[in-house]
Amino acid sequence: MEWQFFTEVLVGGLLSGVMYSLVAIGFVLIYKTSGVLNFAQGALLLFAALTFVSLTERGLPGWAAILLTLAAMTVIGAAIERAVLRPLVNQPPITLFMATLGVSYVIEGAAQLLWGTQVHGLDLGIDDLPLEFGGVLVSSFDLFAAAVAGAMVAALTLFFRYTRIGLGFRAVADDQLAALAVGLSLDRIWTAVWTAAGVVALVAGLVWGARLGVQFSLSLVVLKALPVLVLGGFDSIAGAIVGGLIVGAVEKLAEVYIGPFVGGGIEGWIAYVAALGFLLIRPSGLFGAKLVERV
Amino acid sequence: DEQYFPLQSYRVGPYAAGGTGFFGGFIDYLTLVNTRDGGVNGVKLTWDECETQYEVERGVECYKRQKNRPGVAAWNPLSVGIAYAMIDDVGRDKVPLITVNHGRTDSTDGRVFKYVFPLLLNPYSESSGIVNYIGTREGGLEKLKGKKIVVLYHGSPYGKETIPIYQLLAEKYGFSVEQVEVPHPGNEQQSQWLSIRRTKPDYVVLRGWGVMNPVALKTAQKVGFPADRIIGNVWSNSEEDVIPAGDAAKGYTAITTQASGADYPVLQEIAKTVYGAGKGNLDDKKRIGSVYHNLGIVNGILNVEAVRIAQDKFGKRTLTGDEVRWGFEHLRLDPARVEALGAKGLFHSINVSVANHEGEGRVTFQQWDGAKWKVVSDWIAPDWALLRPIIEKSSLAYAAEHGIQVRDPAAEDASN
Amino acid sequence: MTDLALEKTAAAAPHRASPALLGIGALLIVAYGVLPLVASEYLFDAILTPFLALALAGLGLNILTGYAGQVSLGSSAFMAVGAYAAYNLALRLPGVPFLVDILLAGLVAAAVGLLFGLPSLRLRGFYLAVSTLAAQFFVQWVFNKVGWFSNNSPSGIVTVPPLSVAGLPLDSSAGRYLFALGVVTAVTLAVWRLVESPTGRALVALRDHETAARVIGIPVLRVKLLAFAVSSFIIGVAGVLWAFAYLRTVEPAGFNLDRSFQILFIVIIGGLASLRGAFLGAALIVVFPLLLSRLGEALLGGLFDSGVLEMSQRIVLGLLIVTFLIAEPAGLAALLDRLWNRAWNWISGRFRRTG
Amino acid sequence: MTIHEVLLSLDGVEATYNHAIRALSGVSLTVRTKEIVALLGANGAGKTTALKALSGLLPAERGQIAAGSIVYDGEDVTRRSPAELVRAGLVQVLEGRHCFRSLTVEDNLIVGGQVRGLDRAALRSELERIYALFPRLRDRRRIPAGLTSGGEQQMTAIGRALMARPRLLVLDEPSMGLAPMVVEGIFAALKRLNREEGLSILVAEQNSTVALRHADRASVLETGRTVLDGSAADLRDRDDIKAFYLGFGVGSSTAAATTPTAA
Amino acid sequence: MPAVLSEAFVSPAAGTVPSALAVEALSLSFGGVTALSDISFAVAPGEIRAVIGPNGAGKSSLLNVVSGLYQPDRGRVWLGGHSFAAVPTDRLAKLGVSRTFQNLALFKGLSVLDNVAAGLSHRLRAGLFAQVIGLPAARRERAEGYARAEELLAFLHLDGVRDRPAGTLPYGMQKRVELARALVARPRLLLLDEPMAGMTLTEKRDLSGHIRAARDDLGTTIVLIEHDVGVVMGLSDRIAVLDYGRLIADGTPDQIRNDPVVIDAYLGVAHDLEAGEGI
Ligand SMILES: Nc1ncnc2c1ncn2[C@@H]1O[C@H](COP(=O)(O)OP(=O)(O)OP(=O)(O)O)[C@@H](O)[C@H]1O
Ligand SMILES: Nc1ncnc2c1ncn2[C@@H]1O[C@H](COP(=O)(O)OP(=O)(O)OP(=O)(O)O)[C@@H](O)[C@H]1O
Ligand SMILES: [Mg+2]
Ligand SMILES: [Mg+2]
Repeated sequence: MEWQFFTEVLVGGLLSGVMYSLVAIGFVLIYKTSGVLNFAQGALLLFAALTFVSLTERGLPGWAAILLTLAAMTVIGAAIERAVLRPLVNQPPITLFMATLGVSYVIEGAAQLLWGTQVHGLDLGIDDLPLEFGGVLVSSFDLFAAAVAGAMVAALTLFFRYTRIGLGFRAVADDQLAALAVGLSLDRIWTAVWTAAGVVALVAGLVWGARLGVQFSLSLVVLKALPVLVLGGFDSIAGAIVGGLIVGAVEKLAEVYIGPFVGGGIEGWIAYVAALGFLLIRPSGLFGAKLVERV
Repeated sequence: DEQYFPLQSYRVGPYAAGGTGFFGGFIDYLTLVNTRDGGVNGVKLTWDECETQYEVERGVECYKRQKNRPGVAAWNPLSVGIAYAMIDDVGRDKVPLITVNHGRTDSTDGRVFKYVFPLLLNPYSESSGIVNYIGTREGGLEKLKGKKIVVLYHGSPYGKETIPIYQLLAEKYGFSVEQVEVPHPGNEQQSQWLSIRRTKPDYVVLRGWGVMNPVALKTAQKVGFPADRIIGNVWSNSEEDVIPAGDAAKGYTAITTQASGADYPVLQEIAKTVYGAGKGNLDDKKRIGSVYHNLGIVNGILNVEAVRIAQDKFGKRTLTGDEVRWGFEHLRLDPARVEALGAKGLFHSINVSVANHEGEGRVTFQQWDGAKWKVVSDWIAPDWALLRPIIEKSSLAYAAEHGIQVRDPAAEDASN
Repeated sequence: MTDLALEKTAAAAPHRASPALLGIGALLIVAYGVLPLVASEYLFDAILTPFLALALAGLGLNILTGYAGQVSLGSSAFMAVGAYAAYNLALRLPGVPFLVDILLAGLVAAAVGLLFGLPSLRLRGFYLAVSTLAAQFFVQWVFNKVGWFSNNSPSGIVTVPPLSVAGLPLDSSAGRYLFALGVVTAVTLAVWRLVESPTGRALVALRDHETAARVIGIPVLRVKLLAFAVSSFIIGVAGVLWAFAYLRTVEPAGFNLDRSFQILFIVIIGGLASLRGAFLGAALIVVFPLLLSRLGEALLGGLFDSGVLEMSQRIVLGLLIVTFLIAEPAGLAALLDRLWNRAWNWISGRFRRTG
Repeated sequence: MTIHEVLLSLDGVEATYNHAIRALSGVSLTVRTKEIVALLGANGAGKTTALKALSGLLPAERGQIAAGSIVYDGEDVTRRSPAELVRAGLVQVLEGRHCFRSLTVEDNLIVGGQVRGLDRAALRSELERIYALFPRLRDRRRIPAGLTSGGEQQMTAIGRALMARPRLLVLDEPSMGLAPMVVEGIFAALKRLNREEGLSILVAEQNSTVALRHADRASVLETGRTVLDGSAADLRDRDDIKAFYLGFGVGSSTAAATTPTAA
Repeated sequence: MPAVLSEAFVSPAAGTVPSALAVEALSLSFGGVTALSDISFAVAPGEIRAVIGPNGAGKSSLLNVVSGLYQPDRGRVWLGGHSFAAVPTDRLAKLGVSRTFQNLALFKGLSVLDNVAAGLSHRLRAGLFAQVIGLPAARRERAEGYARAEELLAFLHLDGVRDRPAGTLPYGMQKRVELARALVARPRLLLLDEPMAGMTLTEKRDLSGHIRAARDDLGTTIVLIEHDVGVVMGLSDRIAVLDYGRLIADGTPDQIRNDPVVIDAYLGVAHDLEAGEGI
């Protein structure tokens, strides 16, 4: 019985972890091309989900709503490139980080101004009924989310593996001035990547929105993604998945088996502490690029 | 003459849904009184809003700004944190501070907290009301013996506040209680619910906040825990808490001090007079009669009636805050008066006194049927005999710590 | 050799020192002499006191992030530590003078900061930044969880005792402002001495080139930890001001991630590695939203409800952050310097022509 | 594409950093097709700033062109992005190497060729061309560029620029940190490209001996101003000019500087 | 002081005086790349020793080993009478060793004066408290540090830019600031990695003078990596030549100039003081 429960917690944890990965991937995309932690990812997520839901609530069919939302994410991506990234090219990461914070205010404000502050339900038509495998309960919705995440990672990995664009991305993240000097079109790369991050945000926003309801708190799921990022490495898509699995499992197991001894509620920080402990052994995460420095 | 209600509202941020509903209802009622009656005995009601985003510092800033306008009747922040930060100031400025359905439990003892009013319900009587309701469902309080109840609470001071009282109630009625924390904001509850599934409790009491509620309901469904055995507390009882959970919320039951629905005469009037004239405060008319909106309306009734009662004593003019405080301390609305106000069934009655700033409010329970809330219980009273001593112990300790002279209710009533 | 050109720019520098001193003097006179007499309660409680507390927190974080180059996203945790430590010291050691409490509270915060600074010995950049969130969430959790810290108050929110120093009650708005001002002046002076000292130089050296710093004999590990400790000390003291001089209540939720970002924001918008920057940034962060909301209300209040106004303000604030960063990534301090230089050149140009 | 005889011309260019620090106050120079021009000047004379200005990189350093015009291939460069300029054949080797540190040496070169969208085979042969020029790089091609030696990084940076097959190659102190034989090799190779493929070259150099030996013409900057513009042969041969502008030979400022050679 | 020094570590120029720096059988490789292979040589006190060699020969790696930034796979380093398998970088300055870097390693945000004064960091005695309060000892220490730094600025003609942030100086000047930072501590051993890269002839000439003066006035031993053969020949007492991590020659400038192996590997044919002809 006990092992069954353990398995259940473990599986539940792994599957929640995949949900974190969904969010983390958006961060990875941006980090890979600008070396910056994009704090607006949460706001993008909120904006995407809110736009989609509000459009469907106004009677649009699902596919049209998706298309319109995608268009909106493209516009946002292009706008961010033009108004924020281009003028701040070659600035230190901390400045860009702060700028993304500013961007997140704008997007959050715009989302709520546009669509209001109501809480919306979102039904993707996927039942969340428990499936039982040998006495272990597994949520069908979580399996669906895992499949979505898997598909997304596969697509992105293939993209990076089989196009030379990936190399350009890394070059941009490494040294923006040199990237300009060799003729990489930072504007195009950034627009593309931010749009892609917007698409990832839409997917993550829909999956999370189906679970939390579409509301302001949606933007807080990024806090779950950050330990995943440091654990997997900021610039690794595979890291986002593996990191998510580890974080999810650690978090749930700790809450269930350690929580009761310290009063519970440790999920909020245990992932960070675990990630920290891990970083002390590998300072750039599981799959993150190592810092290259010599004198 | 004007009577001014400063509103430290929040329409942005994580708790915007509650804020728009509550302050919308409050404003709608004030508007109704102004348009229908020309104010309270000719004294016009005014208000303005100051956005706090539910943040304490912003609430403080609003307080300092808004208090300078003359004719302040009462403060209604709808935020524990802001209320705490104002307690000193309202005492000095002598204006009542209304914390309907929430706030500092021991401020129920008006002998110590002269200007603070946790009207309708404080966290302790809420907990007691929930246990009493479970008792009635089981067929009597004595049937609680041997039952197992899990309290799933939000990882914040608000969530933790009732831990001791549930412990006490468990001892008294012989059920076992396990209290499980969900870390803020509560968007992940897998482990908590798996533990609950293992514990196999008879009931889960949901003491949630914001996004934690729909997630709890969804996760419960995921682990196969039936929704009708989950009992929500007063901040887990709104449409916003259940709609995002979809079908998972069907059958979920929650406490309330005021029924939802728009069938009550006062709401009909608001819909007609206020919204009909395009002066309604809610953007979305569908939300008329929702839980937060109705709470705002009830809060409006209580404020207005307190002013009215005070006017009876002090004259039909702009009152000082202290005079309004007197009105609140004599706020007695029996069911007949409630009916006269067009709110029969919307809330039960209230009976505030110097010693009791809560007002013995009764609660009822409503169940979500997938589209709306349906009342499923009578009006239930909390266990005052159990609670009052604990409250007094705490308030007297506060008085000692802050050098406050405890008032003597008998003497006060005699002097008035 | 272009030394000639260089000398010209260098020569302009000494002129600027005296106006700066004059400016500081004038500010101090206004802060100590004029404001207490003329300011309203609103000005004290809603603007000046929170400004002072946040500026101090910014100053503290600036040592760590601006000078030593270690980004921290968990600074409000140390504010919380300072606030709760001072509360408990005042509660449990009633005989100890409050000024000593503050000092001790700062030291407690420094100790906690030191602990959470240990990872910095190995981590860099955003890896370190995200790791500091561990402090943020852990500390908040502890204060939530352990009732002892809030004297077992059922709601977890505590109300601090009235402020008095050396028997002198400072419980009025002006009194609390003056108290905060005194603390901030003293700490700022000390910080100024610190950053001008060889140790301050070592902090910057560490930030700019760790290897070179090690080679020239700067004890890198010690200096890094020192930065964490000093920074946490100051942020802890800021937390004491926040709790005792400003809000007068303490709850863990008041020291959340948003507050940490707010402080970081102060430092970056104000100007990294600049003392003035912390004050300018805090002024912007405290005053600007108020200004915006008052303005919005006055202009558009009749047309829109407060929610719409608030969201528009959020957008404006976001745009402003970005605009400032673009105009001058080095912050308001540098921006002002530049404007001042331009004005100075213009004035001196005028003067020379006419004189 | 029309062939302009004057490939690049700067006219009275003034530039500032951060709207405050004036770095250039009147730089004029021209590069004609198939010409090698040397840009000379002391430390801080403004060579780097001028080169960044003409390849559109100044904004990225928070610099501004305050006055004057820069025309490349008949078009104003300020109206084109650096990427467009690279595609139009103007490629710069930055001062201080600026390799992509975490990319391997070979990836650095590949990124350099990316603007041309080469297929696999063409890419290979281009790489071979670079490796032939810098055999050292072939050994190091799998090492992150950031870990290679200073000279290897400099070779990587130059190789990366050559991968783009520029029409006008702009070099900022290419000889820095390179062994003398390598410097000779590079200049010989550049000269060959210049002769055989008509590559135009603008090179800023401290090592004026080498630069003057290979250049057709030279411009000398002093405190952000062009003070001399003439044929390299003149500069090479006329000792008075050399002494005055470039500090050759007699009349040095410090006594200690008259170090006797050990020979 | 080590009791016995093998013959190889005794500078031939100075008879039997113990060496200021000696390396013994150093080997270092990175993955497949051999950066140093079995290198041994010694530098006599007061000597100016150049290290030359093709790009990637291992010159910088050698200095990095001597300053403890790299750990050799095998071999030892003798510094000021102590022998180390791995030189402790933290104690380097106290051992009287300072260095400059091939790629600039200035503190960009600090003023030129502070950069130079930072070179004295290892000497500081006063604690944080003393510095903040301004106790007399701390004040004296600080003033002395700045006085010394100012001297050096004057010496290297940097006084015109003393208050500028070092990061905004042109390249060549930054190199000079770095030299000043290394010199300010009056090191017993000074390691210079291409100090003259990116300088004009005049500047190189000046700098050569300064380096020589440092040796003459302070008796500093200097190890110098430089690609400008003219400068190297003119300045150094002895020259070590590395190629592919091996020491292929070690001798006086004349010996090196005519060594066919060196000509082959590094100098090129008939190389005749090409770059530094003015010196
Ligand atoms: N990023 C910058 N910010 C401010 N000033 C700068 C910046 N870069 C260069 N300068 C200034 O511009 C002037 C010209 O510098 P530049 O680098 O163009 O000279 P240079 O001729 O290339 O010198 P070097 O030969 O040393 O490389 C110098 O006074 C320098 O201090
Ligand atoms: N940290 C490292 N990781 C990997 N390889 C390295 C590292 N450091 C040096 N190397 C390799 O070791 C070899 C020697 O490098 P080193 O920097 O010592 O050369 P150098 O003689 O200084 O050359 P240059 O004159 O070009 O500066 C080079 O091939 C370099 O790629
Ligand atoms: Mg230059
Ligand atoms: Mg080297």
